[in-house]
Amino acid sequence: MQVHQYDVVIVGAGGAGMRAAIESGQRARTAVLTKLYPTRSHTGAAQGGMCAALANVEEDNWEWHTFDTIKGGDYIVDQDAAEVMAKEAINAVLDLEKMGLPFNRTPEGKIDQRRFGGHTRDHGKAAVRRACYAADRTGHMILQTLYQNCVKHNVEFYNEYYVLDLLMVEEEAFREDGTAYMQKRVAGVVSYDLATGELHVFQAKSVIFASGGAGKVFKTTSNAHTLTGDGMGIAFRSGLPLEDMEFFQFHPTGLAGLGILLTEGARGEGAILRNSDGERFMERYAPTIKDLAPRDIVARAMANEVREGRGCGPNKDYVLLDLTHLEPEHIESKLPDITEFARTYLGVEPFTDPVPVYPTAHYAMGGVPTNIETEVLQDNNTTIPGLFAAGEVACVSVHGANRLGTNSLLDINVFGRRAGIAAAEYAKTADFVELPENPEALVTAQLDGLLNSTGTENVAELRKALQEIMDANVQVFRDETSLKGALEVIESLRERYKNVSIQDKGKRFNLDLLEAVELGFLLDLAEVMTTAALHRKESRGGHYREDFPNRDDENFMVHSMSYRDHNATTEGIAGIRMETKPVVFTRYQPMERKY
Amino acid sequence: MSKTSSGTLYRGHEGMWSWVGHRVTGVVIFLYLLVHVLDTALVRVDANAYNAVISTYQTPWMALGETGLVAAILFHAFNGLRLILVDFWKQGTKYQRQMLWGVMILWVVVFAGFAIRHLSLAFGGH
Amino acid sequence: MSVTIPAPRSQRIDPKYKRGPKSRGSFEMLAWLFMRLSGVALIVLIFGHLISNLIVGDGINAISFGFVAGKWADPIWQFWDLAMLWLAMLHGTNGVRTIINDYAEKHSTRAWLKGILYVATIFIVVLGTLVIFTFDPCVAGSTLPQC
Amino acid sequence: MSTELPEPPSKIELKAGVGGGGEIPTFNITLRVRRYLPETTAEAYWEDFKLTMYGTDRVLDALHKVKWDHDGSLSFRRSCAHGICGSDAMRINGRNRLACKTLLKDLDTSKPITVEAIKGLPLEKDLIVDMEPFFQSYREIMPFLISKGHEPTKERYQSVEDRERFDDTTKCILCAACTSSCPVFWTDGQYFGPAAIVNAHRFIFDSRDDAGDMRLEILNDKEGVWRCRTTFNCTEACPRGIQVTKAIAEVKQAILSRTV
Ligand SMILES: Cc1cc2nc3c(=O)[nH]c(=O)nc-3n(C[C@H](O)[C@H](O)[C@H](O)COP(=O)(O)OP(=O)(O)OC[C@H]3O[C@@H](n4cnc5c(N)ncnc54)[C@H](O)[C@@H]3O)c2cc1C
Ligand code: HEM
Ligand code: SF4
Ligand code: F3S
Ligand code: FES
Repeated sequence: MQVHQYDVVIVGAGGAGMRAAIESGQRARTAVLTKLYPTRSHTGAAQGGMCAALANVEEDNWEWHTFDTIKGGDYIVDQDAAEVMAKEAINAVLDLEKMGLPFNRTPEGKIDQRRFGGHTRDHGKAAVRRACYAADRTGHMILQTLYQNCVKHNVEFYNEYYVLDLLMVEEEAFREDGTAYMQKRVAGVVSYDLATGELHVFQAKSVIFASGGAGKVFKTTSNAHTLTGDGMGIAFRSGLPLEDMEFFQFHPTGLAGLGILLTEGARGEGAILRNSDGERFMERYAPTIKDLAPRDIVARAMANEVREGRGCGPNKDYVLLDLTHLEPEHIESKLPDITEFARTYLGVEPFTDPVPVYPTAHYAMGGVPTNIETEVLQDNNTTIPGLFAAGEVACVSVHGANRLGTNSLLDINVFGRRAGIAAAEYAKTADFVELPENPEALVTAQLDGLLNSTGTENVAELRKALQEIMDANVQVFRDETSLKGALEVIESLRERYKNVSIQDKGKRFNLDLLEAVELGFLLDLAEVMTTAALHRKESRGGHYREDFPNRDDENFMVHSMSYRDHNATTEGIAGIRMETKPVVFTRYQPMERKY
Repeated sequence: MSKTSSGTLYRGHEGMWSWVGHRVTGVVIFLYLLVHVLDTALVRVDANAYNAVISTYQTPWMALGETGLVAAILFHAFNGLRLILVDFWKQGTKYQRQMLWGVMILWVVVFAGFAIRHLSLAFGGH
Repeated sequence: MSVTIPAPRSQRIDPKYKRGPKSRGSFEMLAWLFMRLSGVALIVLIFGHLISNLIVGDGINAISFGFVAGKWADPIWQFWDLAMLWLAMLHGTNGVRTIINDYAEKHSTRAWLKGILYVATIFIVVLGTLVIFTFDPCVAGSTLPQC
Repeated sequence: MSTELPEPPSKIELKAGVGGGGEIPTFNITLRVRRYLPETTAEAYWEDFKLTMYGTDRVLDALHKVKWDHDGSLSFRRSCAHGICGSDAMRINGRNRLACKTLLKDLDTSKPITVEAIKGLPLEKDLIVDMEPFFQSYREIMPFLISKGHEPTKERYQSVEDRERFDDTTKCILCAACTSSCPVFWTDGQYFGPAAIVNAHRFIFDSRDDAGDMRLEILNDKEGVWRCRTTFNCTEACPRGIQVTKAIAEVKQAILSRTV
């Protein structure tokens, strides 16, 4: 084991992590630990754009953007956070441009902007061109530009270092009213060097979590194989709450069976959805806007068609995205990526044949709770000195129950930057917290347990079973029965997980071992998501309960906070405590979410 | 020192194989040139000796060798032109493959012409 | 486990991949440019050479001491062959130099091979040049009428 | 949004087989993997796996099948699974490809499909190589925007044409398929390699950048652009369809016109 000391340690080198590193690297000694080479992070997969009210092409302002974000999130958005994000969006985009990001340009040479779902002029009057973009590769360009600037500023990367544990100490402290409580303080992290199999402990004054999403809980997902929610899992195991985990966004058009995303732009350009009868079924679900209805509505309609037997393909498990009535040149110029994906991955020629699609798990709205300074909360009002989180792993919460397209690339830049500055500033005044004795003990025990296990269970098999039950029972439609069914399976899988063994016993590049560790996080998160979903007896945004199809502001206009607690039981699940956190309102009152 | 991957031969495309050809022919021509200058230098020493050496060039076996050498020179020369076009012509990289087919065709035609003439001279004798 | 393996990656880059000091000037660029320019010139020179020696008249069978003497009586052919000698040798030498740089990995092997190459080149170029300039049709064994 | 289109019909006849029912085609393959497990054997060796694969499975799916169902020790990098992260460049049937972008049915499945690590970088385990030298070359060409003068308060302006000038080379995902397919790079590993040049190109031809000269100077090195022998392996290998050799040619020209 080796011990390193840094002022700031950043976990994850996606958009959020590297944006933070650029700030913190110039202010304090910073190390970035990442399980992937930075440029492999999934931020690179984002296509559509990043929005900011630049008003480069038409009238716009950040206040409208704030409103759209709040309404899009079905009013369970913390409005102070949404304001910060919309306001800082403009500089976030300009900063990226100054760092060299090659945005598409208007004829006058300014950053070009385009329309995107849910972004409107003057509180919903009409669609507005707010998304700044670089072809259909906006995320790729952001990731590359941020990495380039990290190279420029000599940021220290520890590539292929898996962070597996967060080191915290607890000390007694007193609130203003005199009550005592246990204050957590961050001491560092424990990481596993993939190349050598050695553990490295990083002692740090500040730690920023920027480890991305958890889409691999589901089978059909647009997320990478490596997005296994490690950050959320580690936080949860360390006794920190997870906020709003029931809200997961399903994007309507993923390539069937694969989940690879086909951007919303396709339907914007006129593509339509059809079922096995060749029927344009969205006419029945949303008679006016049809195929351009919001993501959650379209996704549910698709799932319903399949459920009622009108799915296509050998297993009747997908519907079709039809572009055949469009001009080939038009498709080629506007949607080159779609056509390439369909051709490469399904062997379907979109000019002549409809493309098989099905909703795909896309984005975790929930995560590690933070305030607008990106400080992580250990409960509703107590922050943990030195611990920060930003990006998809965090929940500030700007996305509420449903994230608007292009708001996530914005989120990672705005809050990534804030986290970098805050962490470095904190490190300037703070002292190191002493490492606990045997800081690596927990991880060693876990890894040795897996390496020496003589069990009979297979990691891939368990993961498959988990993903399948999550797709079947916790996807766009949920009700008490399906959720309870899922929980039952998850519990049995957790039991079986204790008995897994792995084949690779070596120290070098032992990905077999790490897949087993990742499965542990997935199981924990699946349990939390499902329990939280069971607990929220209403429908809101991405969370749709068939047994409670309406939004219930009276009882559920609150964030959910799930804690690991061995003495508690929630919805019959031992070990989870469910609390709530009030939503922050500034100036927008909840209204019905109508488009 | 850590090792790099061995394993199969890389299956490149036309570009790679034409480069291999260019390199091999370049070396062959170079080696021939060294010898050729030496034998020609005999003209400075002794006319009979030069004639004796040159007459070995006129035997059928050497004629075949000469033919091979000319084949190498022709390929190297035409492909060299292609490379120059790849470097300096704006569309060069786009049409490199077509140009390689052009090189091959030109090569076959010119070489056939040469071979017929040369071999008939060499084998036809006086 | 008996095999000991060096720790991979972690900032440690195999010396094989460590680039030496930056080269000064633009030698490689000039060499590259020379390959192209001399290539074009060589096409004319070599094709002319081949045609006059192997194609026209009796071709290979006509070549003899007298043939050479006849050619070099003309200063144009003298210049032609001189240019061809120099350009081909420099072109070929530079070509082989790059090949040595590519495949000889050890510094000392590289130095040796290149040393041999340069010595050979200088020898051949000097020899060839002397032969062309000091050519004497009446060298020993000559049967030419003018002698 | 853009063009007004006639309303598509609410119902169409689907081609047979599209609507539903039918079978997913399956086929058998032999996956021949170049294994290297330095902790157990000193030498690399070939291992065959017989697998049954489905419809649109890719080489990556076959590798996953081996890892998940047969031999967990088989190691390879991958993440996004759709060709945008650049993790899984490898030699498939002798040529560099991304495993996640290579459909099995596009390969000749009657013969074994060979899979081996990319060439020219230190081999660590199975299909994993040390990428550090590759990234080192990338870092050496100063891959970031450098501009003189004052930071503008708003964005810098750039015309649509100026933006288009370097569009092709912005697509690079640093997968190393190009560099590790280059015969010159295989020789001694000192050559900067096509990927580094591509990324230099991206900045040299960006109208907002002021350090083009410095990058040209760097690439005028003995290990720089002049080592490229235009073998086009890089262009053929690039999964993003970047015209790599063309970019290299453009950098050569830029160096020439700068010095001459
Ligand atoms: C296909 C697709 C398209 C999208 N399109 C858009 C769009 O158009 N607009 C938009 O706004 N948003 C879009 N999104 C969402 C957005 O891209 C992501 O939410 C965002 O990029 C997340 O960034 P991040 O920095 O939080 O995480 P990531 O980019 O996922 O990075 C996570 C980082 O954490 C590291 N890491 C993870 N676990 C560990 C560990 N245990 N130890 C060490 N390191 C670890 C990883 O190595 C990685 O570097 C899209 C998402 C997808 C999947
Ligand atoms: C006939 C006209 C010729 C032309 C047009 C020509 C053209 C070229 C060009 C353009 C190159 C550079 C290739 C590169 O940089 O990738 C080259 C390389 C080379 N040439 Fe020639 N050449 C000719 C004749 C010769 C002759 C007569 C010799 C031998 C003496 C020769 C030997 C070589 C060698 C050894 C190389 C190096 C090959 C390599 O690096 O792969 N060439 N030639
Ligand atoms: S140029 Fe192409 S092949 Fe080379 S690293 Fe970039 S994406 Fe990969
Ligand atoms: S493969 Fe290598 S030789 Fe040049 S054209 Fe590409 S860099
Ligand atoms: S897995 Fe990302 S490129 Fe293949």
